[in-house]
Amino acid sequence: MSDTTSNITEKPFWLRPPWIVLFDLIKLRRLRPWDVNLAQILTSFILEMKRQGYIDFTASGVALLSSATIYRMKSELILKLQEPPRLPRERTVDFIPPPIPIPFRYEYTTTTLDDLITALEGPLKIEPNALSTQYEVTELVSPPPILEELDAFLTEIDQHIDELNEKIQELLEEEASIPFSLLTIGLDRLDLIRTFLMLLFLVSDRKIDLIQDEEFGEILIGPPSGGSEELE
Amino acid sequence: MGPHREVQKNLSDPENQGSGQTSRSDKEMRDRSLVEAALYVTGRPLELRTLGSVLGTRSKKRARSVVEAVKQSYDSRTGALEIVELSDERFVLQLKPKFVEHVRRLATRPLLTSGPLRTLAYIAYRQPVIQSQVISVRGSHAYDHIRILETMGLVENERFGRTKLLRTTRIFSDYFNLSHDLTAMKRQLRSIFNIVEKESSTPVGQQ
Amino acid sequence: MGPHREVQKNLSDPENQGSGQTSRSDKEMRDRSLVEAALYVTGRPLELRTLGSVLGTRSKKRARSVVEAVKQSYDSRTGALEIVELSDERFVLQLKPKFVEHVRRLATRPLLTSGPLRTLAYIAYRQPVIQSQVISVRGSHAYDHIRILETMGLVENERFGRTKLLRTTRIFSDYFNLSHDLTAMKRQLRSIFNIVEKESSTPVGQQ
Repeated sequence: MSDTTSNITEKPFWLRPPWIVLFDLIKLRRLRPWDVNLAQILTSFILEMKRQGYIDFTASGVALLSSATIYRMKSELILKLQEPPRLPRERTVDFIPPPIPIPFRYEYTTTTLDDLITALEGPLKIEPNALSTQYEVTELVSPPPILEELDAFLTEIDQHIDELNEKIQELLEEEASIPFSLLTIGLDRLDLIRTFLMLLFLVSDRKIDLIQDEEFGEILIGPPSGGSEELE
Repeated sequence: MGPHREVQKNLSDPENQGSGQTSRSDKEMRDRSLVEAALYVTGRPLELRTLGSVLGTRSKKRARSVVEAVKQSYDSRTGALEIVELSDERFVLQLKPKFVEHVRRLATRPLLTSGPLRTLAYIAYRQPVIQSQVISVRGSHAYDHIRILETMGLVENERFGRTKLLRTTRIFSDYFNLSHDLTAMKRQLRSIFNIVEKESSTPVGQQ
Repeated sequence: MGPHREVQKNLSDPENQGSGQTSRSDKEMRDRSLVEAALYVTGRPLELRTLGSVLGTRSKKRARSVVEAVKQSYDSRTGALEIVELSDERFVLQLKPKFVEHVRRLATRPLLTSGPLRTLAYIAYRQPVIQSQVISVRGSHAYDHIRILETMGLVENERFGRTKLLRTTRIFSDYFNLSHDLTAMKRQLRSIFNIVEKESSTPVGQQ
């Protein structure tokens, strides 16, 4: 707000901070999406427009596009499994016992030269293949980075989803429903988000159902409800 | 690994040298050597029964008398090694802890520095404990510590959702002659920590 | 709580117990214990220079006189352990060969689990080998393996541009009784490997 008065009056209000972030399309791609609090910016954008007494649909459209882009950037980062910035770390304070002095005990180890030779067999068998693939890979034109990232994520996520599903089905044998919080004890923020994303996959595969009675209330995980519609 | 071949002398049997000894005491010396050999080779606490099996006896009393003789001979030497009797009649041969620091860098098997030792102490004290809790108390270095502790077989993990539940192993219990029962062990640990804390007023180096 | 008490007790300096001894012989006893500790902890042949470094001396002569005193005390005990001098002035503490058979069955711990052992075997066979080659043959777990192998002193690295060149150490050679000379060692490995390869037609399980 320290711009000169003449400038302020000429420019529409949204070309000033904090709204400018949605309108500088060149910078948009370069910003850290975690730094943008979309809800707050959009709410104040609407309020400001109302206050000034007119609606500019072009500006609203651009704001919509930019918000969508930022959301997309956030989900891409999560897909790439990039850690969102941590909240200032609260280092848990707990009693840390003094280190225990461990005596050393020599142990006669049983590995012989024969074992070493036997162990050689596997690597040597794989070697020709492993080395030639490596060279093939480096000679190939690499796919666009986003595809690689998605591929890596998707191959891995299938496995994680299966594991999660197995665990849930096991728990559902004993309980009618499981609170989401039970699945996430001790998880950090990123793992929590990942777990939630995986639950959404499971819902869309109709492996489970999610129930949330009140806004911000506990999410319950239950078996898929027979003929019910897909969750919204 | 086989024994290294000696380049010079001394391959002759030492037991044949003391010609004045009776055959009974020859047997006794041999028994002691067998027990010493068993303790050396295993590097873990052995029960009297196991020691007896090496001696070819089922008598725990006889096994005890032999291992106690070996222990005494170690005590009287004031060398770097000691034989310690643990509860439930188990015996172990080990380096006296005060020498560990001096030779740590030579050991082929990784020895724990005080950072991992603290993490270990914390896990032991709070177990079963979620890995993320250990990390938030001990800092992100603790990931490395946990990996080392697992490699050494002192700590084991169990998947718990996407994180890990950590606990100490029987190997850990054996090192300190702690109970294999979790509740009893934690009680024992508490009193050990009190002793250690009182005795070492100066803090040991940080991780 | 037996062992821990024991540990506490032993933290007091045993050298102060023999009140009749002069301080010179206290130092001598301590030196002997340090050498004994070094030999015990490594379980492999140590050079006089290494023993000297534990004693804080560069004098090979002094190191020799201490280790020979320890050797003598072992010889006079007629126990299961012995200190043997190997060629090129190296000393090793080991189980006397005649006892190995009696207690071999009690030893159960391998030097390494199968994953790291395969990585070690591969490095030994192809050394000096670029780390990235080891990774592409053994998979990304091999980063951990290499770290363990380096910590154990079985493998060492040298920077080679942006990657690392890996090779086995003398500790490795000593453990498997292989030549210290790289070319000779690889010849040894190759010939043993070829023999085994011919004899066993069935493949061994995967990692």
